[in-house]
Amino acid sequence: MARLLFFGKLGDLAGGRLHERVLPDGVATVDQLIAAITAEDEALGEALAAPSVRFIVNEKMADAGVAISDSDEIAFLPPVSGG
Amino acid sequence: MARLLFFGKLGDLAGGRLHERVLPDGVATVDQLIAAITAEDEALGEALAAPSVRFIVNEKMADAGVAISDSDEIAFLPPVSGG
Amino acid sequence: MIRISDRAFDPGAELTAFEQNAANAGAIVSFLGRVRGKAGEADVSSLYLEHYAGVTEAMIAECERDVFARWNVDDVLIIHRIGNLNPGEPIVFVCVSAAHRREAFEAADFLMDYLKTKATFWKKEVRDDGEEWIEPRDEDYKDAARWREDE
Amino acid sequence: MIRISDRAFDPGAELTAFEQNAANAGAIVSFLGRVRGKAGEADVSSLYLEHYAGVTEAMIAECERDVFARWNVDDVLIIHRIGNLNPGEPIVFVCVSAAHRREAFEAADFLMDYLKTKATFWKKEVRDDGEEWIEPRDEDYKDAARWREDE
Repeated sequence: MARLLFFGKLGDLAGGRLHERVLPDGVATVDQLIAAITAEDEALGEALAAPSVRFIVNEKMADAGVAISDSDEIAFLPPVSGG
Repeated sequence: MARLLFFGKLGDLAGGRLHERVLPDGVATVDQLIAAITAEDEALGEALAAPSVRFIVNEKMADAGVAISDSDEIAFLPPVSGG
Repeated sequence: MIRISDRAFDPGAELTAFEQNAANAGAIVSFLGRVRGKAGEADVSSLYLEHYAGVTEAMIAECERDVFARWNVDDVLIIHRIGNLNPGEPIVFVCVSAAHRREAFEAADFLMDYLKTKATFWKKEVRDDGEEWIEPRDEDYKDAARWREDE
Repeated sequence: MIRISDRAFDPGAELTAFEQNAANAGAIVSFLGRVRGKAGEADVSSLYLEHYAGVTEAMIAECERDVFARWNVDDVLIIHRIGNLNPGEPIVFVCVSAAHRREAFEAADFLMDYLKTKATFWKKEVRDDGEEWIEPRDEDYKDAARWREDE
């Protein structure tokens, strides 16, 4: 199963930071994952598609076109606010 | 008596930070005091005349032409080095 | 050293320990950031902070390596809180030791800009007028951009 | 607050006390300057510091008023040693609290430039190759000049 991580306000919208799930059929990129999530939950999907959201796949910064599979950890990061 | 204060390396040259003394006859300004000291102790006088030495008379910054008398505190300040 | 923890810390004690380890440094700059009790007109009752465990630490470690490459500094300490915090509590503490003060000041300033605008922390304010996930202020982005122009 | 003293102090404890008094400030920057054990190739065995009692305090108080006029800072602490100091001992400790970090950083940096180039302290290094009254480095004067250009 893929590990999906949602931080900050995205975690609130997703109802939890960590979701372990099988990627939906036909989902092979982050972009496609966001589209599939939007079909399930429009508010969350739109928040994930915001230009300010960044992606980390297997602990590396990634763009929306990067290939993903059920063995990956995919993290969605809204604008940060440390310090 | 005037209170003469010599700080830093000037104190070493003067053999002490505080000298209480009657101003020599004819000494009415800082410039004249330096000239009188030079006549007594050339090394100290030359050090006091260096352009980097500043004067404080009665706790206020002063220039070499300022009037002084036996009731004054006259301080000679070489370049500072705090911190 | 980097320490991210959900436990409160004592900045004075941390400075003492850092100072003792940095025996030869002439200059030590520290920055302490604390939870403010006010956000505009609203009262802040608490702050909740989360991070991406493992990834956040690795990214800060890379920033720390940048600092050592860019400035002649001896040692760096970064402590950052996560979890629930009350107003007045320390959130972040950065210490930098160096032979001379300019380097220590600049490196501490740079690290704080990184932590404010790039480190992967997320912070939610719980206020009397509601909850809000905070984003950096425009001023924070401007501060962080100073270092790019320098290069 | 300004404290010039011939007694050793503990920077960590001073930061703790300062922090507790500055309950509402979000940002606290501190600078600690210590006696270095080396001056170039020579070993420093001790440092002797003197000041112009009364006058030095009054001039620093004026600088402190400038800081409050120029930056939006909450509180300032300046501790400066005089007398005989050993390598590693704290000489100077400056703390500034403010709502935001930029002001705290700038004010601390400004105060240190003042203390290094304008405050009336004199410092003699006692080294294995002799004694020397120290003067500011060119770099110190350059640092101090930054604030003039700003105005």
